[in-house]
Amino acid sequence: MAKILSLAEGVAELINDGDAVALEGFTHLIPMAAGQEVIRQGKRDLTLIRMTPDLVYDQLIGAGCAAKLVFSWGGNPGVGSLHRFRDAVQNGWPHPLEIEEHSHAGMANRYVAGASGLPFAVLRGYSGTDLPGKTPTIKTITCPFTGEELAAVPALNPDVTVIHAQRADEAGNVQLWGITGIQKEALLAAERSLVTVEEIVPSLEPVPGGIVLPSWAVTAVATAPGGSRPSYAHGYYERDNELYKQWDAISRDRESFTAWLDSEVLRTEGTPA
Amino acid sequence: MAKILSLAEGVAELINDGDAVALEGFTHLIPMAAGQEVIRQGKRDLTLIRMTPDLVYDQLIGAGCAAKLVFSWGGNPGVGSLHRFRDAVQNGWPHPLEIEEHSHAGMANRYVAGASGLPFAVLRGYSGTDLPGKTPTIKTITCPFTGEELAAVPALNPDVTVIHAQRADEAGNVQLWGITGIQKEALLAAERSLVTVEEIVPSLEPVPGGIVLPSWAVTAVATAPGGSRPSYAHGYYERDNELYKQWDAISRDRESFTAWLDSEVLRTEGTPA
Amino acid sequence: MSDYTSDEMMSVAAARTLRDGDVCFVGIGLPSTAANLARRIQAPHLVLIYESGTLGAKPETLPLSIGDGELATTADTVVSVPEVFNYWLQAGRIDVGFLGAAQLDRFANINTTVIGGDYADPKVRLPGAGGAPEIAASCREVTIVVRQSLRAFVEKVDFVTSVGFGSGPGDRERLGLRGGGPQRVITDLGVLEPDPATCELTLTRVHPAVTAEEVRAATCWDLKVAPDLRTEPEPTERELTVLRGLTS
Amino acid sequence: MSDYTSDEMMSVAAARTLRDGDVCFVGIGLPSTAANLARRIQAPHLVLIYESGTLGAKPETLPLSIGDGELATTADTVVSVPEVFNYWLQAGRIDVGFLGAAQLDRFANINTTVIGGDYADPKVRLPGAGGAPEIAASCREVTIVVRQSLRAFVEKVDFVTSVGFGSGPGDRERLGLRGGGPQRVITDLGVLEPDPATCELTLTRVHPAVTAEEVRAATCWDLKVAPDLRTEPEPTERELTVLRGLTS
Repeated sequence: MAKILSLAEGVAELINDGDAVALEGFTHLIPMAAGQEVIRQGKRDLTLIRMTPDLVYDQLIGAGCAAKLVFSWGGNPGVGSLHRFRDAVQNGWPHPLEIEEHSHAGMANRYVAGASGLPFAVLRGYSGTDLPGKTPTIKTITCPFTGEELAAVPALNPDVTVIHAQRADEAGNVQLWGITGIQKEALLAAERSLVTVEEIVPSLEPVPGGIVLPSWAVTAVATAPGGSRPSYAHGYYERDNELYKQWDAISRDRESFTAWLDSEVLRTEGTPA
Repeated sequence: MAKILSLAEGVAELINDGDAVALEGFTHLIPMAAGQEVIRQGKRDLTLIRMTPDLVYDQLIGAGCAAKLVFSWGGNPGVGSLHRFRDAVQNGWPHPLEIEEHSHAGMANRYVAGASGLPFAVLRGYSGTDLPGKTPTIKTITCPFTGEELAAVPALNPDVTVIHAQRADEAGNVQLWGITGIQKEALLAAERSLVTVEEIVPSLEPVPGGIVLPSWAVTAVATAPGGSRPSYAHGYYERDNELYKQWDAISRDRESFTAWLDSEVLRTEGTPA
Repeated sequence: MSDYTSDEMMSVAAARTLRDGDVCFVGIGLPSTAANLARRIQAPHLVLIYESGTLGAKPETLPLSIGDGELATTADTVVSVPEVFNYWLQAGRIDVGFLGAAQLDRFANINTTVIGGDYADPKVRLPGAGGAPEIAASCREVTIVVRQSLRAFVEKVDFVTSVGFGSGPGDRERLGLRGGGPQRVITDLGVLEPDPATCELTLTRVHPAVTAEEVRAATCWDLKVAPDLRTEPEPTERELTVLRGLTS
Repeated sequence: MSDYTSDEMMSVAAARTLRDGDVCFVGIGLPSTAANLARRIQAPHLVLIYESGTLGAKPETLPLSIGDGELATTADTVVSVPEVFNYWLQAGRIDVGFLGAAQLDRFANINTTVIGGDYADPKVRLPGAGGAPEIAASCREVTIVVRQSLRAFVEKVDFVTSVGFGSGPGDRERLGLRGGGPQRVITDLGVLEPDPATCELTLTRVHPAVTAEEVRAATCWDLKVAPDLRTEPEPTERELTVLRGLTS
């Protein structure tokens, strides 16, 4: 059964230096508060796994928490570049960042394999692109029935997956709805899991389009109201598109980023920016 | 966009003699009325695909529609044997029935591969059992990353899949809820599809746990109220457990089955037994 | 103590093996009866998973099929059939799988496919595999519930539908089966458990008023008897009352 | 006719290529603008699919990301990310995929990964692949929308993120790519289409007041011009009004 912890306790207990960590949420329900708590606790040498690094990993990379990034699309959606990600790859600041690069279809299927207890997944992908030459975790496999060649990618099994959800009940059952993305697969693929939620309620009313992750499949739940801002929580608050646009200026140079980090993350206690 | 047809038109237009046909629905929403319409139209030499043949295929097999059965569990759930299936396998009545036998996990993954446009699926399955020796569509495959050996099964891509759902809207979008089983995968894996529904409504209200199959992914929709009896339609009517038990006596010998077929299927017009 | 049948004793003995909080993959019939009994006695937080995709079902009455409507309405969540097999069973999230058997051998290999003749022309065609091969492969442990008879407890099963311990120690590892395999066979006469060294099913408990010789006489192979053979306690009044409420 | 910008002309030209009833896999930015414009003009039954899993989204306003809340609330159904890629894209159910590009070559191969230097130490690190490689592989046809410049229309892309026609005829088949590949490139200057024989991108239309020489001057390779070069009609008042309503 999932333990109910504070966000600080959850991050401290579940995430260790050097862990492979997936903070997932596809555009919706991005676990921003958890990411900033990881920064505050000074976690280091993390392998960060995420389809769309987004602001959450731009912040973690800029803050020096990451040794490696496993990803498929590293931009600021609808705005442009992730400057801290670019600075790390292009200039090694604040230190070099190893990358393992896939496509969305590849990453999604890697999580599916991880959640399924399989060592690899098969897809029609990557064929003819330059990715297999740069990413050793892309191989080919031959269909034993038709002889066709397809792509094979290894399962993703993070040490810890962190997701944000709308709510949980007091027993630790987690409910999310709207765009549910890759969260179920990312959570089930992981050894341990931390779910931040907008609120804990006495019982979960069924919601159209909602999914439930049973308490016994979750390690810990922590309340973090507003915990995905400036991403959004369907039914609670909307995406703060302005803040996504402002991030471009905040993150563009090291000084303004460092000032932001200092004032908005390091000097606060669990309050998302 | 899905065409709205009568059940008789749908079966006549979509199902040809010799087709590979999947009538799916895992315990819930079994397309019984469609199966009986197939019998009435005298379709022959069908390859019948279904995880749990259940009463619907016991009837089709006994009526002589099937040349081959692809399946994973051929019993009367909670009651015992499927006597028409047994009589066909053990005694070749009304004619010999070729079988291709898998496990549930294998069949489910074969549909997933079919729906995904992949030629095969990988699973941890069959290892050590006698099934691979009898079923040529079970092979092994080696993980290109870990060297582990796993099972490989070919995609299922029926010529036609038939499912039953609670309702559709006038544009042909289909909605089902409750136990949704394998219906989405079976439908998407097929070349053509026919969905019988309890009713056609002006628009689909979202339902917790419900799934929607968009009209443009469906070939035809036909109303068939009560079309899954004695199986059930969640929210419409319950499973007729007594009729499942009575089927044991009806189907046990050829004479009582033939009498039932004559009075309940052949002499009726689209009214499920 | 009221009178009780040997089938009732079997259900009670099976139910007692479940621990509170276990996640249990339940087949229909005796396994479902035992699991639902346990949930009302010593294991109120038992998580019942049916292969139709209902996770955490809490049925008031015993379902006839693994997909009765009540399983969906009382479940914590309902998932698709591929998901229940891939994300939940195959991934190793299930503590206990319950299986039945038409035939069983000394290494707890199970046949539910064909009896007699050969596969292409069998004497009796049984329903087949269903979810059993992967339940037997992937659950942390497996409990088999089956009435004991010479017809069922055979020297060699006619067809291996689901693997117990194959031909003995090391086979599960060689076959890549990640679950622990059958840890007990509950019958209407007693309880058999695999010997830790040889994996051979050994009689460890008899039901009240049953002798080891009676069990051996209902077994085709030379059934070993544990030196510390115990007697399973009789059903309690509470167990019988709840069981009869469920099955009536 | 009011004044309009070359970007507006590009969006209008892209929108005009969509047929009513098409199922369209939409990326954010210009593709989303074009698809939402088409849905309000000639293609009211256009089905919009965003990679976040929203099937049949009908947004009132243009989303900033591919996962804005309005896409979910207006969709016919929302599916998981693995499902949208496996059951819908990979299976070949999408008529038209829209892609952008940082670099593009004469065979419509696309780079959105790195520019300059080498992969391990690039001059400019771009966002990467996202859904593009499989959109390029699997959609029945692909429309590329990109501003025309010497920086973007290069002799050879620095990195092949998504395949157009590889190195020419037969390559898509050899690579096992089942979709038809790029059928048009819409730029702010005109429209390029692959030559049916050579697969090489050829200028088939110019936008009003643009000359073929201007387009050739904004292309690194020796861009071929179709003998029957036509001029794309100017945006109508209706197209401009709707477009400006969407983007304001």
